[in-house]
Amino acid sequence: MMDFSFTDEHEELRQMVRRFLEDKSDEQAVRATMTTERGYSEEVWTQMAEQLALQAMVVPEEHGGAGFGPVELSIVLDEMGRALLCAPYLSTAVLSAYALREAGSPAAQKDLLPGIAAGQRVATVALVDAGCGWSIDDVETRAEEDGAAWRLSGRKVHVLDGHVADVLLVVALAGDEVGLFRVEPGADNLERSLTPTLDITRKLATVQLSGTQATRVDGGGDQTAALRKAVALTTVALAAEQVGGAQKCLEMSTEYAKTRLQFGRPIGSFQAIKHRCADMLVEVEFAKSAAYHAAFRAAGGGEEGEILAAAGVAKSYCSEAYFDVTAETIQVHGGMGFTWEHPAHLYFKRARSSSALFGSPIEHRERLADHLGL
Amino acid sequence: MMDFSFTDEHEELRQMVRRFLEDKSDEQAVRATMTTERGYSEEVWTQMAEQLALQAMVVPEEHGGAGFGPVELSIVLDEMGRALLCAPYLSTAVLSAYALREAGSPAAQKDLLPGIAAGQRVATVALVDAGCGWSIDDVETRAEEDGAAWRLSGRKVHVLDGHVADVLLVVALAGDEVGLFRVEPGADNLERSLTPTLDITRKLATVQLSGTQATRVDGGGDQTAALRKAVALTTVALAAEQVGGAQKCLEMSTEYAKTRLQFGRPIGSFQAIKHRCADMLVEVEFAKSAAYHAAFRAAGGGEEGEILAAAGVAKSYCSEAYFDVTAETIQVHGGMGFTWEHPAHLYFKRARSSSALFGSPIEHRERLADHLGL
Amino acid sequence: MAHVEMSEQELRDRTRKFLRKANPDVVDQYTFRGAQYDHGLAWVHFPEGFGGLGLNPKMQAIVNDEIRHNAKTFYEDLNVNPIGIGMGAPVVLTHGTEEMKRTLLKRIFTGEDIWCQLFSEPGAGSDVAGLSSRAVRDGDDWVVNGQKVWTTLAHVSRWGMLVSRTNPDVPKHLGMSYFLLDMKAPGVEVLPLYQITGEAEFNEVFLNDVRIPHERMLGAEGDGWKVAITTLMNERTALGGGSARKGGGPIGVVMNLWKKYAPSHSPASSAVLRDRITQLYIKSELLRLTSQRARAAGKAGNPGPEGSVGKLAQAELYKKLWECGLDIMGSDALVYEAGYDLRRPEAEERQDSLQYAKYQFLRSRANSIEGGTSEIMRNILGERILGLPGEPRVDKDIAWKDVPRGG
Amino acid sequence: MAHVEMSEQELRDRTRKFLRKANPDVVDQYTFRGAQYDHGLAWVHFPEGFGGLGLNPKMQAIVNDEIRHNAKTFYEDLNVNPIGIGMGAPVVLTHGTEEMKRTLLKRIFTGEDIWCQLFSEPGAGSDVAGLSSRAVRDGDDWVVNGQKVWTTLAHVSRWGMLVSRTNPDVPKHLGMSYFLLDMKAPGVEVLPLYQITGEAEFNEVFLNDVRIPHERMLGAEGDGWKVAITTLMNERTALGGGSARKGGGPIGVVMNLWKKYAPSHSPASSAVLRDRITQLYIKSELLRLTSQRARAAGKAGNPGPEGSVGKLAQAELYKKLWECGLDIMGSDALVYEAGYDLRRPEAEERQDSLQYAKYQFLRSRANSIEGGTSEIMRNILGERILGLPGEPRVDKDIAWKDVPRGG
Repeated sequence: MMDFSFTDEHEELRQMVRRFLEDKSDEQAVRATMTTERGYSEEVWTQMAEQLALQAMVVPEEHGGAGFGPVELSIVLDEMGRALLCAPYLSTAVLSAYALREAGSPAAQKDLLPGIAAGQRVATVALVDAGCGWSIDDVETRAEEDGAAWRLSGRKVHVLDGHVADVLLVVALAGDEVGLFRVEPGADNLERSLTPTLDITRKLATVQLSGTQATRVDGGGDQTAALRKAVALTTVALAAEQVGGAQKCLEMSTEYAKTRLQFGRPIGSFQAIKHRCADMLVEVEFAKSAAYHAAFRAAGGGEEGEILAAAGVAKSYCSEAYFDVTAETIQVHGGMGFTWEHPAHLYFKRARSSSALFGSPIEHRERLADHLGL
Repeated sequence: MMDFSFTDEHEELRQMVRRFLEDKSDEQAVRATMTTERGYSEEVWTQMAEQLALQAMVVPEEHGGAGFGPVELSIVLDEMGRALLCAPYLSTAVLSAYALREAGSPAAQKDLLPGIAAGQRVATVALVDAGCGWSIDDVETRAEEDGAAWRLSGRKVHVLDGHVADVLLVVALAGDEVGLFRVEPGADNLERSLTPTLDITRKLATVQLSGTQATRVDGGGDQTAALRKAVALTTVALAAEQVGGAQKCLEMSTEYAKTRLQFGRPIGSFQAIKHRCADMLVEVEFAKSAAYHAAFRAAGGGEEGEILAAAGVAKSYCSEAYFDVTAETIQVHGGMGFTWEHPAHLYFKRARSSSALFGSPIEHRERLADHLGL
Repeated sequence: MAHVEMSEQELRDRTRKFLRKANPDVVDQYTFRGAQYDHGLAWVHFPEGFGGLGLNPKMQAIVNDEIRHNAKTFYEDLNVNPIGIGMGAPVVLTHGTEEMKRTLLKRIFTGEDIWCQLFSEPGAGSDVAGLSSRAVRDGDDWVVNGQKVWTTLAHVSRWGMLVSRTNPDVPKHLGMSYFLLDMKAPGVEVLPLYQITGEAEFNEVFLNDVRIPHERMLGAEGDGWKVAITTLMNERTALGGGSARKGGGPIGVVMNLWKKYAPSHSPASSAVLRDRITQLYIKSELLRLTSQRARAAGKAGNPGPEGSVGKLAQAELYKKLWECGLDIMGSDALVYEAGYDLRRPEAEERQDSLQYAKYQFLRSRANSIEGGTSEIMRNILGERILGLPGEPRVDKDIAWKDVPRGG
Repeated sequence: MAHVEMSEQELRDRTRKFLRKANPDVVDQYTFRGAQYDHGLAWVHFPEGFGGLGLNPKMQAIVNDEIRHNAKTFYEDLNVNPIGIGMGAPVVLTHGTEEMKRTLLKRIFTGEDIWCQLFSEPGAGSDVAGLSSRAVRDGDDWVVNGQKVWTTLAHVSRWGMLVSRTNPDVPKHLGMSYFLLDMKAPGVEVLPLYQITGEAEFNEVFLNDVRIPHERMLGAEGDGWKVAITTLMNERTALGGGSARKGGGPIGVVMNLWKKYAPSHSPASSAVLRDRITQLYIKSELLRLTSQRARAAGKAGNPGPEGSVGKLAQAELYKKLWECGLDIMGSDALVYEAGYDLRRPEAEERQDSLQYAKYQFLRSRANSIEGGTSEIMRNILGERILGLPGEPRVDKDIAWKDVPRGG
């Protein structure tokens, strides 16, 4: 039986991150940042690295990282989800860090991870091809050898922060091998364009590769398993981000239900609202169990299939719970919850979009069902 | 746009049937009858025929019937569902009458329909083979020609009132033709046994045919289409029965919520109960729309596919609505609703079982989706 | 009002005669509808001289039929002046002075004067009767201060129907009065209220020392709620009822999305989504059929519960429908083509565009809030239809000023 | 109670020594558990002389481990005397006289005296504190009249924990007293209460002029609710928490049903059912993990909301689980092999039988009612965990006799 409880160090980490984000990423800051094209504040990004070294969480110590694991990372993302932080953290410090850790060559790790850990680089992984799914097996972009270098051709979509990343890692097919390649942001025959997103607090880009020159940065051989694991670990972190947002929405709704008076009573004294909040609480508690179980499971290492299964449970359940909770948050707030000036819609859109990232809940359940032999 | 409204004659029919059933099939009568092996009262069955001629509803006039259609029949079943009547009505006056009307030879109709209309016979159709589905295409029982007669071999399950029916109609394969056959209740190599049912207000039987002698009673040729229509018309009637039960449960729940006091208030003044009743009301109203639209559609004749589709909508929606409403009825009644002495569980079991008769809601939706080209 | 006798045929002939004089395909909206008003064909159940003929309201359908048959152009009341025609005109007719009827009714029908309704306030949503904007008598005027919200069309309106508190010392329902507000009067400030889509369909209206002449009060002092409640009813029955066409409306859009995206899903996911869409199709059908039954029952003179059911059922169904629409799109749901520039609503997207479904997905979240939240609708179904007892009331029999309320 | 110091090892040794004297595989239940009691190993947190050693309650686990390791036979408290051990013994220890402790506690632990709890009444379900059975003082006795319901084990019980109203002139919570009822006393009539399954797990208990000596009152007159509430709490936390084993419990049964029936479904139906089962698997897992977190949090001394969440979540989940189980069976769900002869519960069916799932389908309908309805649990979550305000109370500060109530 796995022990779930957080240590005092975990609690300190959480408080430290929360204080930082309450200071640097309050609602006003989020609204100011989300409407910029860059989509994040370089100043806050730098402070995050210099003061808290958050970008270094899962980077190994020999590469200038903190050498923490999925549990600590989940605590950080839980708080970032709560604060709706607008930053290239998921792309850089989670997805790229994991991808390089799992699939990167020693040279590439040595070259790239320190900059990521230090917050000097914004990195991302271009995974999904236009019209394709999120599975590594769905990758279509091709890599052709060209002397010492490679040339990539394909159209990558939904690339996290792909419009600003200075380290652009591309998953592509070299023959029948899945490989990880790096494209220089200034390379010829490279087009990057910002995607207009449903959730404007997280930026996505389209990356057009037309025989674009690239260097191969993986350890050699087929990287399917390594990249699948990197993506699974990323979804575990994303599930924690969803939990943080859901918890915040539950608190907003409860607070509003206590203070909003109609018919001479707080609306939270009406069972219609009270019981809705109780059901939200159940969903949030279940989501916490899912997200943190997956994190502890991943941290504990052990059987690969079990880690992927726990990640699937977390991504599928937390996605739907986060969506339900944000939808109910709008309803509990009534007309106010439907306005632009109230933050409810920002969480609602974040919830809907994070549910589509890295595959839908149905797809995750389908894989889980296979794993369970159903 | 189809006109839905009932005529005054329809209302009179409803009132007449309701008065009869309030008198002959109150809760006490239901409880007394459901525990008998026969499963119905011959006396009430006879009175139903002599005083109201209910068994004659859809029997053509030239065979001693009333020549009514699906709408009038639905009104009757609506009331029977409300009263939880224990009687071989669905088997005799609906399924068998429709089967003979759609698939029976002129001779068989002349021979059998008058007795059905007069309430002198209990008839049923043995459709489902053991381990098979409800579709006509799933039939496995075989009919072999044996001189002038036929011999049937197979195991029929879930045969409505099959343990008492004196007219036993069997759907069987003659070569590659689906035919309708009649087996004498006293025939050799015929075993009929009562099935212990989840819903003891409706009796089912297993019929074992081992080279049992039979006569062919259909009009010749493959009867798949004719029998499919007969079954569809039966499900339309069954949907109305479900509506009647659901409406009655809504009334029971509302009445209880008005009179049951806890914390010094009627429980119906708590939104938890009030809003549950409101949601039950919505389901009941939707179910009425589904059941009566299907009945009017069937009565209006017209395109076969449209009738089958409307029947599928009705059976699938009314089954689930009836189940939800009965489950909520137990919850609204609290501990009392869970006791044997309270009728809630009788409706709950009727709802669950009627949902499985003639195919599950999922199966009906699957056929509907095909029809819609989804 | 006792109805004058006129046969359908007579009304048809009268309409045809009128159409020979005024042709909507030739003259402009104001001219045509002005003439229609003068011929008593605007709202035939109104008295003669005020755009009507004192006929049974049902007979208006005949007039509209004739116009549709004889001209390409047809002006829908809902596009011309929805609130003015739906709520303004009846209120003026019932409670207005002769002069108001003479000067206001025609311009309402032609659309020269757009009207809006100023009921909801930040502190009074579901509990509209708890509103706290104050009107204080000063000589021949009333001086109004307060804030209104969710005011459709306020930014283009000439007149507003305002309910304000004139007596805080009596229970809330008894202390309000109903005013006709000149939206151009000093102290009336209209600001756009942007919503989840970035659009501002609605407005906030701030009232600072706005003076309203006493004769612009409709109904007696303190009768504001009685006057308002009728118009509120109109609003609710206007919502809900689904699509007229089988398989039409939102479910049609979602089914088309499915035809486009089905191949992009795995067989297993397809089967799951397909069953969900089929369930949504069934509910859409039953919403349509239930409101059809409601209308039939209405005609038969015994309106059943089906009507009030529609608003609740449609709000909850449409949210689920558009959620399913986005699930069908898969990753394409990450994209929002239109962006969120804060703006006034523009012409609707084409129904077959992805953007349309995504816009509806966001917009539909308000369905269970606007015009009565789903919670309020469940109260109404439970109490008015099923006859369940109300909650203990803490605000019923005490002076409004003593009822606890937020900021 | 201050805990005596004793090391785990010392307790282990003491248990081993005791087991050498008394072997459960040889002697009968009463003898063995009698000896266990005399050695202070029954409930180690009880004082010496009353079956305990004044240790920390957690240390009981060590004793049970040792017994399990050293003998084949292990008597589960829940099978021996669930209510007596779970609620009776603590109440006697806290509120009983020295004589009660001496004469009752040991027989509770051995199971010689089965106990039951007489709280609920036909008119007092969710609102237990509204109960109306009356106890009137008569000399040294109290004379009790009324009816109790949902009384587990009453038909085999020697003693009942009875709460009855001794003062109707004060608010409901203040007018009850707590009695120890001799179930063999004249005027106590126990009748089986049959339920949806045809079984009678519970009883109705009728009390007609039953005399209880005053010294059998536990706690002071009027303190009945305070005394009872503690035991009620035990009951609720006992429910909920799901299965200890991953994929165990109901979801395991349902998944096995699926393996059996999957081939009988069309590919499309299979995909739909498969997704539903997977969702139920996920929720079962999360119920298990959430109660695990609750226990961890409890150990860590900061019990979070996870605990109270379990009861609500499990009740609603299990209903859905067994509904799905029957959907998996298709037409086989029409059959109920066991029939409904009215009877006392018998040994459970084998988990792999269809009948087991069908029985659970029916039985699970009570999950959201017994031990606190899901509505009450949502109130508790909303008010005690989230801190939302209560409803306006009409029964709080008035005499019980003036509170409206049914029959």
